Amino acid sequence: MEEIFQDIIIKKSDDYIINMGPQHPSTHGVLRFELCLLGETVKYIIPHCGYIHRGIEKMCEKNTYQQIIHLTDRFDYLSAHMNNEAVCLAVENALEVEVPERVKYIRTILAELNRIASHQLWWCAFGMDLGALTTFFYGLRDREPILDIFEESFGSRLLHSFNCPGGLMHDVHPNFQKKIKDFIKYFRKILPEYDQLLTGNIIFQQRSIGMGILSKEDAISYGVTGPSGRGSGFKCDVRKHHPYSAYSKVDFKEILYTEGDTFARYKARIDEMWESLNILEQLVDNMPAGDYTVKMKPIIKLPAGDYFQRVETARGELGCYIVSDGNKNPLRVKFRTPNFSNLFIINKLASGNKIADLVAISGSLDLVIPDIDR
Amino acid sequence: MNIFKYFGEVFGAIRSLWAGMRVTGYYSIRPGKVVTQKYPENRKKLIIAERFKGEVIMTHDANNQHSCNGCGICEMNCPNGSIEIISNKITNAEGKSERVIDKHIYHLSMCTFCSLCIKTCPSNSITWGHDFEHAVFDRNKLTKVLNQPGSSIRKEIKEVKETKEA
Amino acid sequence: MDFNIYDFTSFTTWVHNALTSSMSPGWAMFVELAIVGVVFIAFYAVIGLYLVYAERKVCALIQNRKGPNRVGPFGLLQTIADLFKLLMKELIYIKNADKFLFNLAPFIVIIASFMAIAALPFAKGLHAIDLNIGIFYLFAVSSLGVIGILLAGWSSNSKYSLIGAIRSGAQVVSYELSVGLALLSIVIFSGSMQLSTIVESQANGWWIIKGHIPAIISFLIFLVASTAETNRGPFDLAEAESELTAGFHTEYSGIKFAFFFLAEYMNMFIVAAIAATVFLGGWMPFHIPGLDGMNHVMDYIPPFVWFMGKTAFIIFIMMWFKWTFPRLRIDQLLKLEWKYLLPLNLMNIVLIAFIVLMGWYIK
Amino acid sequence: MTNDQLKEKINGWISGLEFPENKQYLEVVVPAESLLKLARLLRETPETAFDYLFCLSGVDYGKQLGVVYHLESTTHNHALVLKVKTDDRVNPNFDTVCGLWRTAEWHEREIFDLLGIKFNNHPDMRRLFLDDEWVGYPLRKDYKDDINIIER
Amino acid sequence: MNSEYLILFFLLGVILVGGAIVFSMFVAPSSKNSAKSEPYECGIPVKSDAWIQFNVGYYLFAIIYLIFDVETVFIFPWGVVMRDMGLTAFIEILVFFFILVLGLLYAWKKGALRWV
Repeated sequence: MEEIFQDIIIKKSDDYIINMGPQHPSTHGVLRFELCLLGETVKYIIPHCGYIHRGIEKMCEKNTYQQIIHLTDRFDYLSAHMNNEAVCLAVENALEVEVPERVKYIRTILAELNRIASHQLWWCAFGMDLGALTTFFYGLRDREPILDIFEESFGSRLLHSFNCPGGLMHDVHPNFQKKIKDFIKYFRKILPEYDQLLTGNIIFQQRSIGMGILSKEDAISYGVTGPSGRGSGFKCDVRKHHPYSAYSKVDFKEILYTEGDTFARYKARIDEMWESLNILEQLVDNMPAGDYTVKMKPIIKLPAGDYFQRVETARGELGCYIVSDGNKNPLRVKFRTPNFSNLFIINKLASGNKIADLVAISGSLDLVIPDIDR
Repeated sequence: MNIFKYFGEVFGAIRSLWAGMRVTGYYSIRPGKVVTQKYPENRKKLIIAERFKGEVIMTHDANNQHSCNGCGICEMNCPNGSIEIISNKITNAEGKSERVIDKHIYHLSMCTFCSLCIKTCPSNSITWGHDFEHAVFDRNKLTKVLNQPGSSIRKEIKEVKETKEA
Repeated sequence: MDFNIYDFTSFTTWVHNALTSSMSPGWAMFVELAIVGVVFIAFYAVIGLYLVYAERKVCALIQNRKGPNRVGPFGLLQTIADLFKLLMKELIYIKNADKFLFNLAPFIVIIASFMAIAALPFAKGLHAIDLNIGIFYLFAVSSLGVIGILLAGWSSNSKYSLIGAIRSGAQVVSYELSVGLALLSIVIFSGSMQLSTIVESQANGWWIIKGHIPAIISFLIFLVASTAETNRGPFDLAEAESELTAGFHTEYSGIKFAFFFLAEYMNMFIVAAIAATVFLGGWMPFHIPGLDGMNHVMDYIPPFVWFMGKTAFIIFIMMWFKWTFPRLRIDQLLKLEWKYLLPLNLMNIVLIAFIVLMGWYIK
Repeated sequence: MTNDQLKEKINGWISGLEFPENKQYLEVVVPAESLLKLARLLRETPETAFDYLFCLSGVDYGKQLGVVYHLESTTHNHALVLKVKTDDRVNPNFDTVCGLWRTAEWHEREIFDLLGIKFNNHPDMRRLFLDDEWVGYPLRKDYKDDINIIER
Repeated sequence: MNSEYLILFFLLGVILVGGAIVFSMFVAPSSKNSAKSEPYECGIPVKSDAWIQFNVGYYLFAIIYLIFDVETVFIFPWGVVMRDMGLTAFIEILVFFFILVLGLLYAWKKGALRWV
């Protein structure tokens, strides 16, 4: 047990401490890294979180199951749909409700669209972390069609509380399929540009290849999931290993890289965008007709017991753990959010590297701070 | 140190840099690809989706009548307490006492746009409005009264409700 | 009095004669200096402000945006409005900062760029100083700015500034070499360090054409190294905003910050102007021997326009660089200089010496 | 391993454990003193090899406080839920498992922060989200905060 | 004639910066505030002093630079006369560069060019 603690940080009084965050452009929110520097080199990093802790888990205890949904949007706002889905699936499984096929298909399509949008935003923010400011605007530009699809169908672009236990709030817009097909065509043309701009760039490669290597054992032990974990060869794709919604019906690859460095994490996300496009193509034409929801009681009471639902968000594995005592409010809701586990690997990855590498590594982990703090 | 490898690296680097510059160069000479718009000027051309969640509004018809009977389901369903209904009990012409809303208060500042009130409204009296320019100087202005002054409940709705009860 | 826009020598001598004939020599010199001073301050301000505007417009186009478009037609007055805003911003003093050096730093960066701009030949007969060691002078003065940056970063008593300053010290010091050696290649070709002579030597063709491969290599090296020397992206490590928030000028506010900003753009103008002068023939029009018709058309374009056009072209390339590439890390930056640019540069100089020796360039 | 085999295996290590009904996963309720022992055996025995702790949650059951460990094996693809409960609401403490699964270090800090359950031998037992000066443990059912929590 | 102009341009810089700062002092608002005068450190109170002994790596480069920069200064006069002197100058510069490159290679092999 002792040897496992060797990376425990020992502070010294004469350390050159510099605070990165909460007001810093590259921490993507209000996260604070306490860095100890030796010249340009980072000796250790202590992450401090909690600046936007809103007590969502406590709030959930006071709300009914329908009312929880809109809170889940707000921890990982970039994969809002997947967060909603986790709670809905947990409640549906607890009540043993079978949702219509159409709902499953729509949920899967939305999850993949959301994943692409999230990865696009990650891509542009990552480029900006590395100093390539133009990527930021290209990413946002290409994200716009997806947000338009969202807006047309559910009225909001980012936080669409569109799921409800038992199905969806309402049916998707008639233009839904056509717009997605247009988007797939557009984005397949645009994605190679991303490679030319950043992936193939010599400066980018020099800055990412071999930087912040995360071993598979560490990834599992630290619970680093999602593309960050898969960049280290950790087979953690919930969509593949514990399929939910319509994922058992589609044929897709789990992106795995074994290098575990920043570049592998980067490539994993870029490849996931391609893979998501494939999934979308398989689903969008085969959307079955049917009802968009099953009739649920206005007040849902889960039988006493505990329920766990895992979904794959854009950043990794989201676990929704509901303990019910039979009332209309849950006794305890715990969200195992991917970023919470992904954040704390940062000391291991970035200590010993330069400040610039720290920025690149934290960018490649794709941290969303509200997801850490909840 | 292999001299060919050294020059290979240099040329590879230049090629990779040129690939990126081609992309940005392509866009830099095409003003037609500009995606941003001048916002306040393009207000008239804005395409707002019909399902756009701007704010909760209560639909009134030409006679200044709405269909809200003040049942309070939206108030109950709202997770943030952003809806308050103040209703009065009045005695109508037939001598029966009935509930009529006085004020349907909506706190926009607390709304999280979850759609639960609109989805659960039994009489479809509230819906999403498309106004998105919510910025005000005074926080109190975000508290809105949804029923227009002098409005009343639509007759048919009352009748439907009465037949249902019977 | 006959003076034309093709040759300013007659104009300047006319001004000089008019002044000396109407007043005492001391006063004449004073008025002359005052005229030159006013003209250059105005020129400096206009160039600085419109380079900022140009950068914002170019980067907006690259990024599929509109860019500044509110103040004035096409946003042309945007940067002037910004200047007034910055003038009216509070000058914040930092606790425990070294006040004297903190205030001195903006002076140094601006003075360095002013000294450099003095030696540029804008057109035939239109330069303030024509030193016989012009290139050497520019090479020396343009590297003075780094002292300002170092002072700014060090005196702020902020950790981010200090890291930025030290980074920029290592960076500018390294790239200085490549700038010098790249310019040296043209000195070898033309056999002179006087800028006006170098420009005159390109009357029958620019050095980048006459010196073919080695000149192109030096031109590319000069572009890279001078971008690095002016602390511009992808070499903007001193102010790397995603790492050091604003680097060396983190603590500066208001007009003092504006001077660092202005100096950065002026330095960009200066290095672009040097590149235009040395490699692209300065104010010399584009001539192809034999095609007399076209050469005459080219001659109708005033030299000043040629000079500014070439400078603008190089500035555009530098902006294009900046808005395309990710930032280098400090060790890569130094590796690029010491392991790639410097050896290549030395090889290139030997190559040029050999070419000059054999006379294999267009004379 | 199937759930029955796992049950057998665990019973072989520590007898007298409670296996409550759970539709999703095999669930084990462990007494606090044998938690670390069982966790270590589950983690280090090659047949079980539970190397991935995918959720660690603290629960306030009203009277009891408990911690729930969701374990999975990435090699064998089986999952298990460990539960440990205590009646002590004043000074609840369990052994830390962060030597076995590193991710537990911060999950345990979070539980300490929000539920006040201490983990013995934890290398850095401080609050994670809230200030060090914060009074009380917000996720407990009996937590009162008149300023920040508005009851409707 | 040139020296006056050099002084002039020096003064121009001083006038521009000094004038603008003085002008700004009159028009800009000013309020003293202890939080405002803290150096920026992302909103966290600054703990230790910023002025510390810094990594020696930076100075190694400065020293190498110094050597090479002095060499560059020597090469410039050579560059001017290269065309006229011909073969002699070429052979001279080969010898000169040989020594210079030897130094660079030595520094390279010693790892002085590797960032620490």
